Amino acid sequence: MWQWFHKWGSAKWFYQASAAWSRVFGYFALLFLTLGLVWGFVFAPADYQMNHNYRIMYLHVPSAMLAQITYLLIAILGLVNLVWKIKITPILARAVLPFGASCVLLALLSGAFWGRPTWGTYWIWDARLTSTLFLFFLYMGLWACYSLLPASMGRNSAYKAAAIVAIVGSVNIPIIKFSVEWWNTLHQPASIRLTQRPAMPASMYLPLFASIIGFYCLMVYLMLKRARLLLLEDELHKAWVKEVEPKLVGGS
Amino acid sequence: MINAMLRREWLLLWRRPQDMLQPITLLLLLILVFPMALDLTQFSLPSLGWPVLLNAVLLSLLLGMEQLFAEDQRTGYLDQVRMSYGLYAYVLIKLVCHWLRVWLPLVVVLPLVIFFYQMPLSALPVLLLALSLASAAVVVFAAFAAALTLGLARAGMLMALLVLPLLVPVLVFAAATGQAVLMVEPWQGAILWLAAITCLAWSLLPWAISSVLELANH
Amino acid sequence: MPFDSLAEFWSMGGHGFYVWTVVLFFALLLVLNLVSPSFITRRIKARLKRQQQLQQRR
Amino acid sequence: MILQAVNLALRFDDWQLWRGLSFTIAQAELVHLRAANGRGKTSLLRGLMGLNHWLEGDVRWAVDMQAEEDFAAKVLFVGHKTPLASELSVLENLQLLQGLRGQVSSQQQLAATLQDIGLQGFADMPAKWLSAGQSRRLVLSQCDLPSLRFWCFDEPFVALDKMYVEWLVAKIQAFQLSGGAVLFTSHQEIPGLAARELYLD
Repeated sequence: MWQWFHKWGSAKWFYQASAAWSRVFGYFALLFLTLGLVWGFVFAPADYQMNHNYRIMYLHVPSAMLAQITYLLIAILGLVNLVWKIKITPILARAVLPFGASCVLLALLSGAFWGRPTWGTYWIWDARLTSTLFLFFLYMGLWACYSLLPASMGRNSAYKAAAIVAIVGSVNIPIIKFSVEWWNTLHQPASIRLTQRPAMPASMYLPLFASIIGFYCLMVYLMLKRARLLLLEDELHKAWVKEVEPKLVGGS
Repeated sequence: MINAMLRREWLLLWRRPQDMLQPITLLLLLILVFPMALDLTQFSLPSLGWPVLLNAVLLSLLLGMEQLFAEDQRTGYLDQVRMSYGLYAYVLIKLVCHWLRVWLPLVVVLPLVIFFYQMPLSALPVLLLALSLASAAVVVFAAFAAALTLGLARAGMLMALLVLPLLVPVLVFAAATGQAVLMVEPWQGAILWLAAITCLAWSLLPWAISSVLELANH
Repeated sequence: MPFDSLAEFWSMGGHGFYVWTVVLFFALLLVLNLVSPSFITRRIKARLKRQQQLQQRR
Repeated sequence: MILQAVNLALRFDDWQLWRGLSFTIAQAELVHLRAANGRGKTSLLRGLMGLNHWLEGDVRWAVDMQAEEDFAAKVLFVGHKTPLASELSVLENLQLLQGLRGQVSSQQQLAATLQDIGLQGFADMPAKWLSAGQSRRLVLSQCDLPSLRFWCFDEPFVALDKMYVEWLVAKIQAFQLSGGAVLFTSHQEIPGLAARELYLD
C-alpha cells in the first residue's frame, strides 16, 4: 500500500504509465460518446409530446454533472496535495481545469438553448442556471490562480495556494446552490421552474448513461493528456526527462 | 506578543482616519447617485434602498482591500510576525480591526440610507444586525483574496473574480432579511442563515488566510 | 427510428436551430480541448530552443 | 551549537542556484556570509529564518531554540526592510518590536535605548519622519534584548554613518563575548570584525 502511494510521487513513473492509460480512456471516451450521442440524437424516440428538443439533454446533463464533479475532483486533488504532498496531484488538478470550465460553458449554453423553446427565453434566473453561472466564475478564479500566482510566490507555493482556493470554493458550492434556491423561491413565479421530468423509458435513458460514461472517460483522457505535458514542462530540467524523452530534450 | 500586535492594529485604526473614510465616501456617493438613474414614478424607493446599499457595500469594501496585508509585507512586519507567534493570531487581529474600520462608518451610513430611501425607521435594528454580519463576511472573504494576490500587480480584478461568487450566499440572505423586515414578515430565518455563513467563514477562513500568507517567499 | 427522412432529422421537429447549435458548440469545445495540449508542447519547445541558443552563445 | 545546516539547496522552480551547502554556527561565533550579487544570500538568510520555501534541505536549531516562543525570544533577524509602522511614534514602534519577542521594558529602559541609538527627544515623532539610518538604528536597537542568542543580519551596515557602524561593531563584539552568535552579510569591509567567512557558490 505504502509503496503504491510512493509510486505516485515519482514523476517518471507517472509519465511512463499514464501514456497507456490515457490511450485506453481515449478509446473508451470515443466509444461511449459515439454510442450515446448517435443513439440519443438519431435513434432515441421523440418525447411524448413529439418533441425533439429534449435531445439537448444528452449533452446538457453530462456536462452539468461533470462541471460539478470536476470542481470537486480539483478540490480533492488539492487536499491530497496539501496533506500528503504528492507531486503529481496539483498538475492533475491544473490539467483537468480547462475540461471542467468547458463543461460549465456547455451546460450553460445548452441550458439556454433548451430553455428558449421550453420557457420562451434564453436566460431565466432559475436556481440551477444561476448557480452554474457562479460555478463558472469559480472556475475562472481558480484558473487565474494557476496562471498568475506562480509569478508572485513561485510554482510550488502557487499550487498549494490554488489548492486552498479550490477547497474553499468546493465548501462554498453547496452553500451557493442552497442560497440561490432560497432566493429563487422568493422571487420566481413557480410556473417556469425546471420541475421533475416525466419518467423516461429505457430507450431514452440508456443513451444518456452511455453519454455520461463517455464524458467521464473524456475527462480522464484529457486530464492525463494535459498532465503529462504539464509535468514535462514543470520538470524539464530533471534528469528523467532526458531519459524518457531523448528526442525532445537531448536533440541539439 | 499578542498584546503588542493588538495594540499596534488598534492604534493604527485611529491613526489612519483616511482608511476609514475612503470606502465610506464611495459608498455614500454610490447610494446618493443611484436614484438619479431611476424614474421615481415607476420604482419605489423603500424597496430599492436595501439592495442598493448591499451592492454598494460589496463594491466599496472590496475596493482597496488588496492593500490589507501589502504594507505589512512591504515593511517586513509580516516576516517578524511569521518568525514570532505565527500568523493565525495576526490574521485574526487584523481582521477584527479592519472589520471595525468598515463597520463604524456603516453605522453612520445606514440611518442616512433609511432617510434618503424613505424606509421605516423601525427596520433599523434588524438591518444594522444584518449589515454587521454581512460586512464581517465580506471582510473575511476579501482578506482571503488579498492574501492570495499579495505581491501581484493589479490584483483588483482577480480579487473581484475570486470574492464575488463566494459572496453570493451572503448577499442573498442579507437581502432576504431586509426584504422580510420591510414587508413586516418573519425575518429570523434568513438572518440565522446569514449568521451561520458568517460564523463558518470566520471559523475556517482565518486558517486559510494564514496558510496562504505562510506560502509567500519574498 | 423516430425520423422518417433526413430533412426531418435536420429540422428536429422545428427545434433544429437549438439542437444543432448545442451540438456544434460541443464539437467546438471538444476540438479546443483536444488541440490545446499542443500549445503546451509548443511552449516547451520554445523554451528548450531558447535555452539552447543561450548555451551556444556562451 | 546554535544551528546546523545540512545539504541546503536554493531552487527557484527551474533555476537551481546552488546545492550541497552545509555549515554549522557555534556559540560565540561570528560568520560573514559572502557571495556575489544575485547568488541568493538574502534567500539563504530568509530561508534559515523559515521565510523562504525556495531553500531546501535541513536546518537544525539548538534544542532550546526550537519551540516557537523560544525562537522568537532568542533569534533576531534584521533584513533589508524596516518593520516600522509609519503612523506610530518612535516609542510605540520600539515597544512593538520588543513586544513581538515577548519583552516588556520599563520607561527608563526605553529611554535608555533611545538614548543609545541617538533618538532621544524623538520618542513621540511618527516613524515616517525618520531617516533611513535612524529607522535602521531603531530596528537594530532590539539587539540589546537580553534573551537573544543569535543575530541574523542582512546588510546591517547599510545606511549607518561611521559612528553607528562602530556602535554596531561594538555591539556585535560584546554579544560575541557573552556567547552569542552572529551571521551577517556585508559588502563593505568592516574594520575590527574578525569573522569566519562563508562563501556561497
